[in-house]
Amino acid sequence: MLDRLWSLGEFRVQRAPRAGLVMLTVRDSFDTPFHLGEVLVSEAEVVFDGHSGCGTICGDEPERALLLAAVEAAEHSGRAAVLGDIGEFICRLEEKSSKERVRSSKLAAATAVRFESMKKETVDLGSLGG
Amino acid sequence: MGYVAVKGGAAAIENAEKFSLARRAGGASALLKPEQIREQLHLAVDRVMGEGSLYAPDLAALAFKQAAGDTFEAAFILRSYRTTLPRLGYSEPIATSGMRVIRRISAAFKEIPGGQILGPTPDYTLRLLDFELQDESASRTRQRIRQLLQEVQLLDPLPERFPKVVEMLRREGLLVRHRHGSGDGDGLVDITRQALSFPAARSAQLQTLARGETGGLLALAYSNMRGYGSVHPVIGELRVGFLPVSYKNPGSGSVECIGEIQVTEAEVISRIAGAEGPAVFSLGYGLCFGHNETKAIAMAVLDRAMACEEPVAPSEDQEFVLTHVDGIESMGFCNHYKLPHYVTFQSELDRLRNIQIGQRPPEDTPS
Amino acid sequence: MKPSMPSKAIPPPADWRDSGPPARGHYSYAFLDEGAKREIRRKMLKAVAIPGCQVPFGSREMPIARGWGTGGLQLTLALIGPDDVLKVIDQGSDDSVNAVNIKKFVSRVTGVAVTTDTRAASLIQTRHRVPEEPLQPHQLLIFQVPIPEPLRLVEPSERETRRMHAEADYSRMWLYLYEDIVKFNEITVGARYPVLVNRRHLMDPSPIPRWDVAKLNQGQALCLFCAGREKRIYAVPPHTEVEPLSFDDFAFRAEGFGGRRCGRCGSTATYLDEVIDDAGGGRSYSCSDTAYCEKIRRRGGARGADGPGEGPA
Amino acid sequence: MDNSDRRNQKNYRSLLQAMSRPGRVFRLDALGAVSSFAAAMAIGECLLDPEVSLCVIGNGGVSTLQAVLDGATQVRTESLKTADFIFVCGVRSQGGVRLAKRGRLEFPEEGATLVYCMDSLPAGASDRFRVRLTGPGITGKGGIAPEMRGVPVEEFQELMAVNADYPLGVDAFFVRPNGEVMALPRSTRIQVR
Repeated sequence: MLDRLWSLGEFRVQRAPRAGLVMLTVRDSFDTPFHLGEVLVSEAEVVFDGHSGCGTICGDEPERALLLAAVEAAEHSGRAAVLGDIGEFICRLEEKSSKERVRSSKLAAATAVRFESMKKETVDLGSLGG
Repeated sequence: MGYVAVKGGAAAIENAEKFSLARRAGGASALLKPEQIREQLHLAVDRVMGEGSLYAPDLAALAFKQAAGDTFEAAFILRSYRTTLPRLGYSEPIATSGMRVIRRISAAFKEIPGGQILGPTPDYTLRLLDFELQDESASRTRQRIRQLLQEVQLLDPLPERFPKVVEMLRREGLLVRHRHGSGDGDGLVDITRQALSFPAARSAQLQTLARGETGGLLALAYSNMRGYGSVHPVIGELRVGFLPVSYKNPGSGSVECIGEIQVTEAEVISRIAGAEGPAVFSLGYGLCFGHNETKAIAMAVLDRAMACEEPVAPSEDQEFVLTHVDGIESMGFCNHYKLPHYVTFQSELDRLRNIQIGQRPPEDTPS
Repeated sequence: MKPSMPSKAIPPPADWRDSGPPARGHYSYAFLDEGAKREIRRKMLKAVAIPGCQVPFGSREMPIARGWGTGGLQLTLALIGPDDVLKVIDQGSDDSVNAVNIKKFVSRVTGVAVTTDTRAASLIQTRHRVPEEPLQPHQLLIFQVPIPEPLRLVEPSERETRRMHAEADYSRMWLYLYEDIVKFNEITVGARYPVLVNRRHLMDPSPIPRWDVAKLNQGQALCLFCAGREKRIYAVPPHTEVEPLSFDDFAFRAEGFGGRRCGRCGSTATYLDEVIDDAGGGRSYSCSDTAYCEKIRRRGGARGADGPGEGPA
Repeated sequence: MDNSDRRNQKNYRSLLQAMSRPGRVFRLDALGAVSSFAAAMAIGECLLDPEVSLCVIGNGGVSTLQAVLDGATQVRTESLKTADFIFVCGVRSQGGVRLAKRGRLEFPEEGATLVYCMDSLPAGASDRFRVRLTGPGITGKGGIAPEMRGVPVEEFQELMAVNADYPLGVDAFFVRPNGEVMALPRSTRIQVR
């Protein structure tokens, strides 16, 4: 995939892919932000037709970081068409991961506990007492 | 290959390393591949990531293999690898309400809007050794999984979002609004850049607990649950799922989702906090990498315990808890006693012998 | 600027390939990134400016276990440059297992020269000992420290000990020593003997024997202390007063060896290790500072009580 | 090790020697000392980054020095009262020192670091012999006179006042374009005759 892009001769690696850390900031249930910990990411920078693109992706994925950077650079330059079927490739990737998500969601759905509950009516939580 | 007589420790160190290599990989069994560990020992990998405070499943699996299964050692290896990587930036603050849930239960109500979702849990199995696993047949296991997938095919997937139980309680005015008893001003502290000082800000407390060692957190929380402390916890909600990581692209500046991380979140409700003010429930919060429910619950109980105005038990003393739950620090210091101490011991001998002699030897040695 | 159109004939090499995956096992000079070095350097300057005061710092995790010298190591890595010569000792010995381990790591990430000769070293990282030979002004002595807080002996809470330092309220430490004397007619503190620096800050000299404590007073070289696990840096500049706590009627006493000699070099003026020879309990003694002992032995051994100066000054 | 890291390492060792031997002059590799701020830049690149804050005061060249330091180190800019580092153009702080933060009793190390960027020509006859320095890092009972020429007695008196209740106080470097540097930590006791 990358070979095909680079064979066009207009893509250039601005900064080689490198492993880095992103510190995750999360909000707790009091809405207080805190740092949960760091996630490993791969980051790369590519120049296409004078426009630079930066790609960051979780995990040890130097080539996907390059791909994302190339896509962004191409889009910035307004000549996204040069990406050709890259778009489909990325869509297929996204499709695959979303299918996995649906699959695990259905697996979880199958574990929903079905109580033999009365007719549903709103439960007045306040009535439960302090 | 002859042994070069290397003075002192060098040869011994190398041979010790080779001996542990032989211990790990000298057997007849096939060498473990990290992806086998990542997939089939995923709970160990989650624990190592949490305690190593680095979300990188492949590397955590590699560290677990390198450490021959010692989670302390594996978390330590991950922690020191972190030091070699540049910090590229901070993610945008992520709200956990957007979690893609695969497990979500509450002990506070029989039924909760969105339902009690058991998800992947052995909680209700009988813990009897499953001897079939001794020679588990790949085909039969794959077949059972395929069959399960077919069965669930017709089901609707879970909704995108689930309402939070604590949110419902808060709307009813039953839950404490803000957090009291936390550190001096609640600035966002990063304990990888600033040493802890006490009282510690809430952000420092949660970050320290999140990277804490599971056993240490459990022991402290358990002491509180058993009576050394006043938290009578009810799990308002326990979630296991995936959080999107949103990160501002350094080039374009637009915020993108660069991946997902699995987390476990526990929200613990417990009896009325302080005496003053309207009677309300108070809340303890726990969040950690991967699927580690024991740790998340222990975190939430300790988070609530440390909010006590007057700490009575160790688990309620913020300084006591936060300085003793880091596995890399505690394991390191515990094992440092293996290092030679003969100079200090010599000094102790000198003191003891003097005391036994009973009287002070004449002024002969230079003061 | 628009890149020039490539010549049609040969497409440029797929340069993304040779950019290669992130280099594994390649570390920046001295392992720490420049940002970490800067923070440690800033905090060291403050520690020197306030002798004996414990300065908190954002301690990094090292490939060496906490409690095994990560503090001393971080100072060495923040200080070291290509023209330094490094000596690393543990219990006074260059060949001690952990000293070898640390030396191997530092030379791997810096390529710096190492030595066992105290005189030849510009940086000396040490655990539990001060070299017997007096140091020179250009040298830096870096101590590995397990517990930086002298008052931890009498007060577990950091918040409380920080207040005691703020108010220079060291009464509980004096009380502790006094109770020792009442109970044992002796101060039982062996190593980590508390000292007062510049007449203001109580300091833990790290677990060096009392034999070495006097060497810190009005020394020639800058002494730097770092506890990695506890995340504290502190310092004793040269020509600075370092007074072990003692009572007028109960002077501070170094360890005594009852006139025994080192089995290898014959010195009676160096700190000795007691080695149990056989099951019967026979004892022999040898210098803890092995490199210095070797130096005396090669010079034909110590005659009588001579040594680097009659015992610790 | 690239050469800017190498220079920072070497310069840091001189700063550390200077701080542990107050009143003595040491030398920085001040990259050819062309501009009058070369030595100040050398200290800036060695110690400043986004984790600390800077405030530049003094007469003349303040904005240029501020811009140059910002550009090279991405240091944060803050007011005189809260800045971790205070660079002084010239050698008179006109009382600015008194506003600098001196740290808290529990955390005295939070006190500011001052860097006096002196110009090359010593201002008038040096009255450094009226000043006597004693304390940690200084040999001899009677102490020494500061080796750096051209520091007015009034500035010593300012530092004396600010560092009166040790361990609260500030720590100062005096630096010349040719790379000469002298330190005056708060632990130094200053007497003026």
